[in-house]
Amino acid sequence: MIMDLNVNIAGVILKNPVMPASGTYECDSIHDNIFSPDELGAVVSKTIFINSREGNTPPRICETPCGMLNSIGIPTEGVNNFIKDRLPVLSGFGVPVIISIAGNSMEDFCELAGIIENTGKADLLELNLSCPNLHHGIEWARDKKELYRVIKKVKEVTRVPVIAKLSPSVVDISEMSLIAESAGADAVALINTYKGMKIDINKRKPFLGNIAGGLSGPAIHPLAVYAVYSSFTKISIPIIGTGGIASWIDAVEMILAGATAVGIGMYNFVNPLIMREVIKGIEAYLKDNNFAEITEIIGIAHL
Amino acid sequence: MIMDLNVNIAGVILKNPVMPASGTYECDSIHDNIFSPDELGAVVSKTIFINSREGNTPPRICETPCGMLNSIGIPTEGVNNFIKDRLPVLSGFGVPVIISIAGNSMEDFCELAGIIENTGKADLLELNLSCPNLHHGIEWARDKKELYRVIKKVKEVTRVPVIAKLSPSVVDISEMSLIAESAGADAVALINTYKGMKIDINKRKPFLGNIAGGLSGPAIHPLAVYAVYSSFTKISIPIIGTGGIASWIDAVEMILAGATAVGIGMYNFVNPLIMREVIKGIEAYLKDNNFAEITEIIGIAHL
Amino acid sequence: MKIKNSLIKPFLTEGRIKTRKNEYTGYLDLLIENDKIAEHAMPGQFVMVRGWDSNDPVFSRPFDIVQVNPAKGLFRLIIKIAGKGTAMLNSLRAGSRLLITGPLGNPVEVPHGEKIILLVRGAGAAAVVYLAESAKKAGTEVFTFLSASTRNRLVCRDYLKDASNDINIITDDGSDGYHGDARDILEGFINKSKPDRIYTCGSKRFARFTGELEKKGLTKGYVFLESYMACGMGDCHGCAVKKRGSGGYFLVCKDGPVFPVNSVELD
Amino acid sequence: MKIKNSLIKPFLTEGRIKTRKNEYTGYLDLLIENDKIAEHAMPGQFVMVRGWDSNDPVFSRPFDIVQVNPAKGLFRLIIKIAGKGTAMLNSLRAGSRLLITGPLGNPVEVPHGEKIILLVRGAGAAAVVYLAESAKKAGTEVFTFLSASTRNRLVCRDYLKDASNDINIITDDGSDGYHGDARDILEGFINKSKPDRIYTCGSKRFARFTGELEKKGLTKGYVFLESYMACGMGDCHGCAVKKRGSGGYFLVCKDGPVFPVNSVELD
Ligand SMILES: Cc1cc2nc3c(=O)[nH]c(=O)nc-3n(C[C@H](O)[C@H](O)[C@H](O)COP(=O)(O)OP(=O)(O)OC[C@H]3O[C@@H](n4cnc5c(N)ncnc54)[C@H](O)[C@@H]3O)c2cc1C
Ligand SMILES: Cc1cc2nc3c(=O)[nH]c(=O)nc-3n(C[C@H](O)[C@H](O)[C@H](O)COP(=O)(O)OP(=O)(O)OC[C@H]3O[C@@H](n4cnc5c(N)ncnc54)[C@H](O)[C@@H]3O)c2cc1C
Ligand SMILES: Cc1cc2nc3c(=O)[nH]c(=O)nc-3n(C[C@H](O)[C@H](O)[C@H](O)COP(=O)(O)O)c2cc1C
Ligand SMILES: Cc1cc2nc3c(=O)[nH]c(=O)nc-3n(C[C@H](O)[C@H](O)[C@H](O)COP(=O)(O)O)c2cc1C
Ligand code: FES
Ligand code: FES
Repeated sequence: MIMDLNVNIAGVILKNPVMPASGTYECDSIHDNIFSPDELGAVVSKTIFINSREGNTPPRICETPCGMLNSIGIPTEGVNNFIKDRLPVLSGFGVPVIISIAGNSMEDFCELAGIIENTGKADLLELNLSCPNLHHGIEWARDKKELYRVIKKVKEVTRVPVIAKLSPSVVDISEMSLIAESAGADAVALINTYKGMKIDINKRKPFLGNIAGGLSGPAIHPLAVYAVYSSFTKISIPIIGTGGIASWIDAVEMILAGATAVGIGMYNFVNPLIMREVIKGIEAYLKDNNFAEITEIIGIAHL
Repeated sequence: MIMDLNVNIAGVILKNPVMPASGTYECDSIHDNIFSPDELGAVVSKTIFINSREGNTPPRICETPCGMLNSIGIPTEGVNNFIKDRLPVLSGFGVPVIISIAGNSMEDFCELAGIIENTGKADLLELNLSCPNLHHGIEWARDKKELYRVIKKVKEVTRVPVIAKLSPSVVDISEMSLIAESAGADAVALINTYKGMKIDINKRKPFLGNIAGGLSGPAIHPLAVYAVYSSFTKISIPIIGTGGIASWIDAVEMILAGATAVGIGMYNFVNPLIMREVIKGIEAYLKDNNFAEITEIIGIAHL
Repeated sequence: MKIKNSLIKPFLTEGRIKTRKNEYTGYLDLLIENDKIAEHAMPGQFVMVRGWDSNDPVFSRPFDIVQVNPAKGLFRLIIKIAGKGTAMLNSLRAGSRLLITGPLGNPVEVPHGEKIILLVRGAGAAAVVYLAESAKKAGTEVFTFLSASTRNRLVCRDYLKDASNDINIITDDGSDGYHGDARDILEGFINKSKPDRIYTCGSKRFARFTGELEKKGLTKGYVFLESYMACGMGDCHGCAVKKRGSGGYFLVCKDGPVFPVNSVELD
Repeated sequence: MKIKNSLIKPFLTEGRIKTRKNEYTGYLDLLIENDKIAEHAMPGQFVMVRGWDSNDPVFSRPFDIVQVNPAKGLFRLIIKIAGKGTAMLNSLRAGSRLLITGPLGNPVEVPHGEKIILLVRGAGAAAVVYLAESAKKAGTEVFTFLSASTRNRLVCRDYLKDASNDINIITDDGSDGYHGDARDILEGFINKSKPDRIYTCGSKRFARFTGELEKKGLTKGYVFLESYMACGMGDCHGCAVKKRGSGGYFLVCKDGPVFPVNSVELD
């Protein structure tokens, strides 16, 4: 029996629910001997800005208990170079392409959305409204009015379906999911990183060059599952569950909680084969538990 | 050279900055062969309510990557039995006693504060405004107005200095610390647990009897350090830094970030000697780095 | 062996693995050097153990004390390889160090000059070996019913054989002993032999059955309970189990781990 | 040994510890069985290694490939016990399995028929052994300056001795070789011998010194850089090091780990 792993995000069919989380997997040929992105449900770009950016001062990463802090600060070549150099690579795998964008203003988001739409190569647009390492990075997803307005505006200027990537650093993320939906978002991605820091006790200074960073990895998995679980009953658009997935079991938890698809972030660094293992593991789980389609299990932990 | 580990929380002198986090250490004689609470900077009661409570349906705990979820739900014998049976034990160690209280209403908090004050045995009162496992547990610390009002009210009815224990599940905890200070709190305890959950993939149901629980342990340490660091510059009352401390290094990080004292929670379960190890470790750190007093290092990661 | 009766507070103590063997499929048999546990542990008690520095897994794992040898400062654990923590323990070689908290929990009162039944399955067998040995020495007749899915999962078989007056083997697949369910042969035996007490561990079905026997007035029943544990000492309130009838909770670590079978809710 | 020149993409592959020894205080010398690394790794490249299932520590650790034996499918790592991850590796016995990603990073171009200096300290010595062996075989004269705080931290001493035309030992405490700072004796040597290149690893002072030598027009300089790494493959952008002058960053794993010494900011 062949399991049906197809999922539908805003009309785009993913052959399986597994994709990288933005900014954690370059889809470069360096992985050729390990894993090919054409096995994925979708490929996801790192977040693109209009102009190029260098990223933050090192050290940019540090290990924490079952997780990591990053203050990468989204280095990017800018949208034009991205379209020229990277987009052809991403769209060469024959799987849906999700382009993540961010900006310093509402206008930036709209302009980028337009530019990306014109390439005709983006199946889905992800709005990164929740990066804790940017000057005005996380504020979009923390302020109800701003969140509503930026999504609404972007939806007005583009027909590419929009995923709103939200921040857990709010009072109740399920309310923010609802606002995203009511503003017209076609899906939400839950969650981005939590702001955290490490201090070097010998230097008596923050360890990261940028003082604080975003926490991700297995440590936050129970928080991401709850974010998905609590949003699932409030909204009817699909959820891309992201946060701390380190095994197929973690991914199945996310789907049972209500995720239609899952994003895998830092664990790509730990185990470059993790995305394949998750795809295979989900398939085996469906088989072992007599489900024919993955859609049968989305959110059933609520029943 | 003998290091001076004394710290001052609202006029109460602690001989060292180490205390248990509320609800994680019973100060029972069962520890007699391991560790005695009289070595601590202070003892802290679990949270007390006016009436007795059973606690939540099991399972109440589960392990997560470098952490745990708990949905204990604060079982308590009620304040009268507490005063009769437990308080004499807590005040028998010759170290300051911190009593943690919570209630379902503003009136409960005030009534409890009065009852506790009348015993004459509480050096500090901790308001648990942030338990994610109670019906109206975390809301106090999530709503700016409620937070202000409850602290203000309690301060009106008691002269025992008040610690406000806050929740990280807010947009910006440093703002909440500031509100607590402006309402009259004498100190803040940062942080309580994060709401999270685990799903049993075989039963396809939430693992915990109460569906969700609070995440604590090493996993959240970088988040707790950041909460302390970001609050330190905004307020001038002392901070009790709590969250994921599993070694003296973690405790020193907290103090460098701005904590005057540290609370140790779940790691008491993992290593029943952790509090002594932290006290000794801090002492050795001061010595090795030529500090005479612990107060010299509070918050110096900001410089 | 002397029957102990003074309860000591738990220690936080280091142990060394003396020998390790994997005699039964998926089980580890550890003989551990540690004077304190060997000297003070009583039947029904357990230890919390870790053998790693890492915080993943973070909790120590609880295991029943299977046998003690105070003279040599040794005690035994039988560990079912269930997940991450037990797999870590299984990867350790002789000579490795363990961090141990214990002895924990309340000892079971050892019956003197009575007739008792032990009804156990799988890893549950580990819980009653020490009780069997002590009871037999106290002049009690011990009848053991040891059940497992198949022959090579009959853990503690030899230990229990030595410690019982008679042992009955039951397997689901008939690969050894009685082919079927222990309960089939037990009720007849009880009607005939009229035991004073029955102790059960390792199966919810057996626990409920034991509760029924007691309700029928056939014998007193006791159950060794397990629960997720963080501290093992009453600090976390995590290991709660619902009291029968009256409401409220017992803590398995502090009030148990052995309970009169009809005092708790067996779900 | 043939000098390789075709760069292969990294593998995710399992290795087995063939032998382990702790010859120098605080260092572990691991000989690992793995065909792929042994066959394809080139001088200057590294591997990311883990030897535990746990997620604490979560990242694999990067180590330079010290020696390879393609015929026997073996390669060597020299590991300084620095913290949790390296302590875990140190606790593993021969026969244990490792998860390895590699070979990673860009090979250094092996100089043919030149004269080169290797200026290394502590664990930094591990980085240049393979280069020394390859260069010597390519007819290059190799002069090594090996520095350490004290005698029993002169790691790779024998490997480097075999692979160099001449080796100079320098210790801070004078317990072996020259008593003092390698830089004292090096400038004179360079003025005299006029080497084509100098490679340095393991000391920021040495790196800055090497930069100065190049600026003075005395020789070309190269530095083996280290950085916190999560992925080792250019995915995380965590291992950034500032470019000199022009602004922007290199990634140590993808653009390095060996850099022309004056192309990067040495803080
Ligand atoms: C008082 C007491 C005494 C005990 N005595 C003994 C004894 O003597 N001998 C003995 O063998 N045992 C005994 N036990 C039980 C023993 O403590 C446990 O078997 C042990 O703690 C398991 O640890 P682990 O790390 O190996 O398994 P865990 O890592 O805790 O995992 C258990 C299982 O959960 C699964 N799992 C993980 N995530 C999920 C998910 N999302 N959904 C569903 N499943 C999931 C894992 O795959 C694994 O199979 C005792 C317990 C108690 C309380
Ligand atoms: C390309 C490359 C090649 C390398 N090659 C080699 C090689 O060949 N050989 C070699 O030995 N090394 C090499 N290294 C370095 C090696 O990777 C590191 O030494 C190793 O990763 C250390 O891991 P660890 O887990 O042991 O230490 P970590 O756990 O990472 O700890 C490092 C130190 O930090 C301390 N620490 C923890 N918390 C704090 C705090 N809050 N404040 C201050 N200090 C703290 C710890 O106590 C410890 O001493 C290389 C590195 C790179 C990038
Ligand atoms: C190194 C690193 C870089 C990241 N870059 C981005 C980014 O460019 N855009 C974005 O939306 N999220 C970014 N994230 C967040 C991840 O996409 C993801 O939401 C988060 O890490 C939680 O998932 P995880 O726990 O699986 O890593 C980054 C995370 C890491 C660790
Ligand atoms: C089992 C358990 C019970 C707790 N009970 C209480 C409580 O009664 N009152 C309270 O204010 N906090 C309670 N907490 C929260 C802790 O006091 C602490 O704020 C939190 O666990 C973070 O610290 P840690 O990471 O060191 O555990 C409890 C935490 C745990 C794990
Ligand atoms: S395990 Fe903590 S109270 Fe029982
Ligand atoms: S270590 Fe990830 S980019 Fe270099």
